[in-house]
Amino acid sequence: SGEDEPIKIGVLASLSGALEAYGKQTQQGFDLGLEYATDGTMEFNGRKIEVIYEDTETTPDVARQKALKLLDDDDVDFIVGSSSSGDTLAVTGLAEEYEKIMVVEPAVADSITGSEFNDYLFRTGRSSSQDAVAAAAAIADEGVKIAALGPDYAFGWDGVEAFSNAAEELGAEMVLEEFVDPEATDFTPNLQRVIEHDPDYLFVVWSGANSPWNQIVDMDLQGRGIKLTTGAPDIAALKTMQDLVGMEGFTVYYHELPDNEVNDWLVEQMEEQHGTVPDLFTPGGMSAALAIMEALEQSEGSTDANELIDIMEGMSFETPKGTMTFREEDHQALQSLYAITLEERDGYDYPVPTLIRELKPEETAPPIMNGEGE
Amino acid sequence: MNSIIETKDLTIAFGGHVAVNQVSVQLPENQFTSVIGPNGAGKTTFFNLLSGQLKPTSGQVFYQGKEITDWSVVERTRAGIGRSFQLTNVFPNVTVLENIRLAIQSREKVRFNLFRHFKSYTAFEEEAHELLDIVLLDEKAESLAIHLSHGEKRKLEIAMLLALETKLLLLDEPTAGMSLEEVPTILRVIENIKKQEDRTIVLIEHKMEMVLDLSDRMMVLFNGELLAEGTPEEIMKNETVQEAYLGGDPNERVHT
Amino acid sequence: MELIINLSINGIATGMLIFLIASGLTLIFGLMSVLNFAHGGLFVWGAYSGVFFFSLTGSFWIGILCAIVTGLILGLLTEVFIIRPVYGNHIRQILITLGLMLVLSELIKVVFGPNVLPAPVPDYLKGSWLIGDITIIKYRMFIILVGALIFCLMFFTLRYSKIGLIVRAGVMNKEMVQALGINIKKIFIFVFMVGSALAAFAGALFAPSAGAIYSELGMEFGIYAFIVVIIGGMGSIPGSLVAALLVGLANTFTAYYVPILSMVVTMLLMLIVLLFRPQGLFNVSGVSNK
Amino acid sequence: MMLKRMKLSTKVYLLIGLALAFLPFINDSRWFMFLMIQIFVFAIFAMSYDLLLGYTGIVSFGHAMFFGVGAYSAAIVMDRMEASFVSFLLGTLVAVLIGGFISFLAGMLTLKLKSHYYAMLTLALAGMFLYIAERWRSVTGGNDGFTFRIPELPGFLEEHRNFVIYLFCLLAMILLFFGMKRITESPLGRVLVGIRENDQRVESLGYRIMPYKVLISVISGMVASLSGVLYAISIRFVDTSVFDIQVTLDALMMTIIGGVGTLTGPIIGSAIINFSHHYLSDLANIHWIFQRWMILFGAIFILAVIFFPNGIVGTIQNKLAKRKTKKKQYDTTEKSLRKEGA
Amino acid sequence: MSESILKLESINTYIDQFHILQKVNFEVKKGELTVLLGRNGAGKTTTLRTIMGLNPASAGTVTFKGENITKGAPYQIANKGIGYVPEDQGIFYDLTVGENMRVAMRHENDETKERLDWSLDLFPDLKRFWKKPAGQLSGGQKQMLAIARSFINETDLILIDEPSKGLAPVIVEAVIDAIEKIKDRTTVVLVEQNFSMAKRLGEKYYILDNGMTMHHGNMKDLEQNEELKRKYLGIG
Ligand SMILES: Nc1ncnc2c1ncn2[C@@H]1O[C@H](COP(=O)(O)OP(=O)(O)OP(=O)(O)O)[C@@H](O)[C@H]1O
Ligand SMILES: Nc1ncnc2c1ncn2[C@@H]1O[C@H](COP(=O)(O)OP(=O)(O)OP(=O)(O)O)[C@@H](O)[C@H]1O
Ligand SMILES: [Mg+2]
Ligand SMILES: [Mg+2]
Repeated sequence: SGEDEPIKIGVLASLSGALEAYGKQTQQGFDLGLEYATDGTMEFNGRKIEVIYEDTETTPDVARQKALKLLDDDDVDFIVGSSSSGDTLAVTGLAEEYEKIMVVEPAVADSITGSEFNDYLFRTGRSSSQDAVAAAAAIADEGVKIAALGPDYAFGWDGVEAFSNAAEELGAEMVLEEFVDPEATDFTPNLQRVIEHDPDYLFVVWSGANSPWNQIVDMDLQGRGIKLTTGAPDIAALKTMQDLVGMEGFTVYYHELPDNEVNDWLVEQMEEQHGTVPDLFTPGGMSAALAIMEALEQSEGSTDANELIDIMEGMSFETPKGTMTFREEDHQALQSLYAITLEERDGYDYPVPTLIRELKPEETAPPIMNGEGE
Repeated sequence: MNSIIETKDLTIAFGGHVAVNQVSVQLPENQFTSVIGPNGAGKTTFFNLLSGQLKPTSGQVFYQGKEITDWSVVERTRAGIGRSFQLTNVFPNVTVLENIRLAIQSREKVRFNLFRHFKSYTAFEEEAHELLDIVLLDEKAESLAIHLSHGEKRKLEIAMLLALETKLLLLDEPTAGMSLEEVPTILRVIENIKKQEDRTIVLIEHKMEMVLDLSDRMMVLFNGELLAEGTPEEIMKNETVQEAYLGGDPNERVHT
Repeated sequence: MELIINLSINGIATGMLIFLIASGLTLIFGLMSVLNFAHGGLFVWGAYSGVFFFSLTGSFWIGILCAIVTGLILGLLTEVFIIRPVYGNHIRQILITLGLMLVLSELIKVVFGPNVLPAPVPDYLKGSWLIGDITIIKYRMFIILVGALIFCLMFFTLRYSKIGLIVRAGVMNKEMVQALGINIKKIFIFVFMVGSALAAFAGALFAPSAGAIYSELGMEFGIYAFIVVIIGGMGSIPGSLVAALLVGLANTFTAYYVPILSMVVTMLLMLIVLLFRPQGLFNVSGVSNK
Repeated sequence: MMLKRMKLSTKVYLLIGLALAFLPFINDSRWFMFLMIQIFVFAIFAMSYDLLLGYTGIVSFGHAMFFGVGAYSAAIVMDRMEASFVSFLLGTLVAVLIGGFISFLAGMLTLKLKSHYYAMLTLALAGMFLYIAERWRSVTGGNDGFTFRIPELPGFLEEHRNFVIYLFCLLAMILLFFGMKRITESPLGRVLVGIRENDQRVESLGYRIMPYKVLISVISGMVASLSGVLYAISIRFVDTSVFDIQVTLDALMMTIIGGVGTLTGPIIGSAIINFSHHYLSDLANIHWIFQRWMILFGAIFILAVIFFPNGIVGTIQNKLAKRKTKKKQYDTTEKSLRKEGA
Repeated sequence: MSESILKLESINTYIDQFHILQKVNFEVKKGELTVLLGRNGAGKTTTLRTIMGLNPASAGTVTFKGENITKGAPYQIANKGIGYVPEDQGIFYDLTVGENMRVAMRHENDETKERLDWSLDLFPDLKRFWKKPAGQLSGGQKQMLAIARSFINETDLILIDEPSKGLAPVIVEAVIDAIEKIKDRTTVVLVEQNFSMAKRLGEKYYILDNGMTMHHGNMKDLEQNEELKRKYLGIG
């Protein structure tokens, strides 16, 4: 594209429906990311940067339709998205077809950088197995007995499997892998089984609104000497974990945890512009924007995908979560995650994730699953 | 004389209530038989057993010498047993014409044909109009059946039965609710069928004059049992029948 | 043994929750024969207003009361503006109530925001009793009690008053009921409001037991409620109770013993019941015998 | 006279079809074509649903199972085989056969039941399929789904492949429309209407009910599964959402909005729902209220039922019919008055 | 001359777009049994339904006991003291016979009980099948139920659409007796095709044709008038 034509970026996110909250976080983060990178000018070397948001409604066919609109009609140079793995997978093929870079954020399915991988995909979001590796790193140790609980579908299976592998590598013993109907209202029978296996830790992979926390407390797992661990979710969901104070686990992001300039700026701007703090997926949105801007910087404004691929493979860039690096083999951004404990704090209506230690990018690097590594 | 339909110890019980009890009759071919009896005597139920709507608790039904006890409604209809219903039972949201056409189509065995337009069977349509003419309903041919008045629905009911051209016609109170003016027409229709070869009619009716006028034979059901059977004369002489069914002083009786 | 008791208590509690949701639908779908797909929407509204007023006033009971009032108001509006034009026409009912369902669950987000909302248990119902190896969660016992109470109330009202009869008669032949001097419109409004209030009430009770609520809850539970009403036998209160308990227990026990089936057990149960007893477990005319 | 009118309507349909074929020359953006393709695909699906709902009176909550089976069968076959024309044909064939087979089994199992019960049973069956698709990951890719390639087209066609797919779906819709129209207007279709109106009466006219119901649900299942194939091809990705109850509900809504028991209804319904879906959600940038476009979407349903009680096509048809009978009624009153006067 | 209890003045009724009743005039005097006659589709049933408010008139007035009830809702009209037996019997199929009766009862007191006992004596079959779902009754028994149900409340006027339809002669006799008995207490309007029954019970007649009132007068006169009978009733 020409010298003074705008650079166009299309962002796909769930702006309505069940994942609306996540989609909006991505959106705010992305806007702020551009603002940060351009010092508020929203221009790159004098070229305007234009962002077009499209709502996927968390439905694959809508996602694809919107992606087509972005790629074909709006002729975007980059595409970013999306809030659910299904939506993302319905679109990844188009990135290849149109030869445009797609920055995947925050969909977690391993297959995006695994079996369904193509060269045009770069993921700034963390993958399921990164989560799992982080979770294992947070608690697993020689001789520790662990039970895992997850929802009974791909997300849960992958998460638990990756976790088990990582934990066992660290010398822990997996005593039970328990899967629950994701729409169940009653988790007690599953918890009953957990109790019977008498582990030291119960690792929970969960996502979605109806959660098992209440019943874990009701069944008095702590009292029976079973410690709970999980990934801390967004703030809205943290509010439902009131009773889990003291729990150890990990998180992808909580605004107090990272210690770097970008994050400070983000927290400040969120407060100023939106009157809140950044949430779970806000930094992800920002990271996606920063990755794109960094790539443009290095390509000197060229949006040619093949050129960009060469640049982005192995590219490091600063984000609110510190430095991220796109791994060459599968384009997964290696990034920090955080081992935390939930603490009660005055003035907060949710348990606050407090840093135990930062899990460094190398530590949480997931296995390469697209066959490139062999 | 051959019997077209025959029952042996035909019985049906609903819970504890025996609605038809050990009825054994032979209905002769090409004759007009009427079934009378008080309300709840089991007449309609008896029809339901003959036409297959109900399966007997015990006993058998024979049609032209063959046992058909286990046959379904469809099989019996196809074999030539047709009936009309006491409570009007038509296809409400299609036109009157279509109601009849559907019956003709079944008779002509055009059932599973997928590839022709139904309107290409013009003969069916013509015949349907003729039948409607016979029962004085042709001007309503294009109305939806649900828009008919009660008496008009009764006529449609009869026309549908006629369209099937079955050997055996079971008529359940065909003229109930039909206007005085039109009863004679319907009677004429019935009489016409009666005259045709190869048609056997069984009629349930409470209008005694009509019954006496038309019937070759009569059977009387009472409390589910066969109380009497014979020619109209014989039946009218039967004291029990007089008392149980007709009631009161015969001179003061309501006639139609 | 302890295990069985544990599982049974939890199964019954789950069943009772489902019964509470289904009880409103038993009136609206079972008796009034309205295919109300927005039932789950009323349930969610009950849950949200219960939680909202609980946190506003600090009283769980005021929360419940407000949920019931919400249910009554929404029920009234729904009956008058949405359901009245479509009585007796199931197909149109499906479309219009699905439309309403969209509106209701989306409005939740407008009013309460798109995030999940934490729903606390009141302090005095928090925690559990431990008797040997048996864990009895207090809130679940509470739900069982409330469920039993609602069941008795509904069962005896329908048994000894004429209202159940009139509603069923009204569904079969609305004109005739009116010609008998009964203002069936008023009665339908009333029953519909009660049914909606029950749904909202169930929502308010459900929220604390789940710990968190979100606007999409409705569809899921709406379908549960339909399943229960159908396998219980349309319009039968004891049927709904038995079916709900069956669903609850089946879920709990399969989740423990055959976890692989736990996602489909409700559907399987419905499949089996309907294949062997197409009219549902209970006969409808059992509701009101006098 | 009847025949002439028939021909006229056929002509009109064909003309509209032809116009649609030229639409991409006016608006050639791909997302628009994709939107149109979705309309065609769901129109086919909704028509197959209407065959059950409108013409036979069967309410199914599990129609998504055929759609999903079609999408998965085609996707799996094409994914496993070399992307060639043969694999495409084979995929379609397999999809339709499996769809037909499953609807045959499901029909035999469930069609004896009455309305609500049948609806719930089909819901349960569709739930089973969703479950299997989620579980059987080695084949279906589970919840995340998988992408696949479709065969390249020969020669210059490859450059216009989206246009070709567009035409293909349009053609499929037109052919299936006429095919199903013929079915509903055949003698068999009349029997179906009889079954819908009064099934027990149909038996005493000598029609067996079950074979008709099973046959029509097999046809409907096959068509639905074909629409699933087209869906999979159009998005080149398949995941478990194809078995979602929402898919069935979409078909139901399209059918009702357009008009139950009219095959044009589902097509119009599909167009309306897809368009309003698209444009309403697109308006989000204009005013905050459109962020909550689902409220408007729901309101459309409510208003549609109140103002178009029989669906759009149904209401129009009624209006036309009314005008005709009114005239007739007037004639007869005139006549009788004159008779009276004489 | 006794006072008029019900009066229809140039009533026009539409069902959907169909103009069914065209300027129907109809008057019932208190205590006089009036019979509505006419061929199928003449509009007899529609007339009764218009009175009940089930097919409200679009023009004209219906006056009952001096009160304009044209626009009343059916239940209001019923509560003013009109009983109705529809031609399709209007019974509630899934309810038992007893429940059918109970739904109809306006009050559940001794007086109602008396009336109930009286109707059950009239139709012993109903007593026998008290707990049976009404849908399982025979055709005639359903008719009995419909008639009995209309007797259960205190009414000033009862509209009966073809009471004799489907009833055995002996029951027809009983119904005639019953109507004769209640005639003293309430006014009855009959639609009847059974002319001998109409003749025996009726004092006044109205003949409808094509949605219009053709003739009316004393039943006695109609019996003499062979021409009328032939023209509209097909008898004579
Ligand atoms: N499906 C059924 N279930 C239970 N009882 C039934 C059923 N069908 C009929 N009966 C009973 O069987 C008896 C006979 O009924 P049926 O309809 O045969 O009488 P009928 O002779 O036709 O009377 P009518 O002249 O009044 O029509 C009645 O007492 C009726 O209640
Ligand atoms: N729902 C309806 N929609 C349209 N037309 C109707 C409807 N109901 C009745 N009609 C028509 O109105 C006219 C009068 O009907 P009505 O039922 O009043 O006749 P009736 O005198 O009671 O006849 P019958 O002796 O057959 O019962 C008939 O021509 C009928 O076709
Ligand atoms: Mg009978
Ligand atoms: Mg009438």
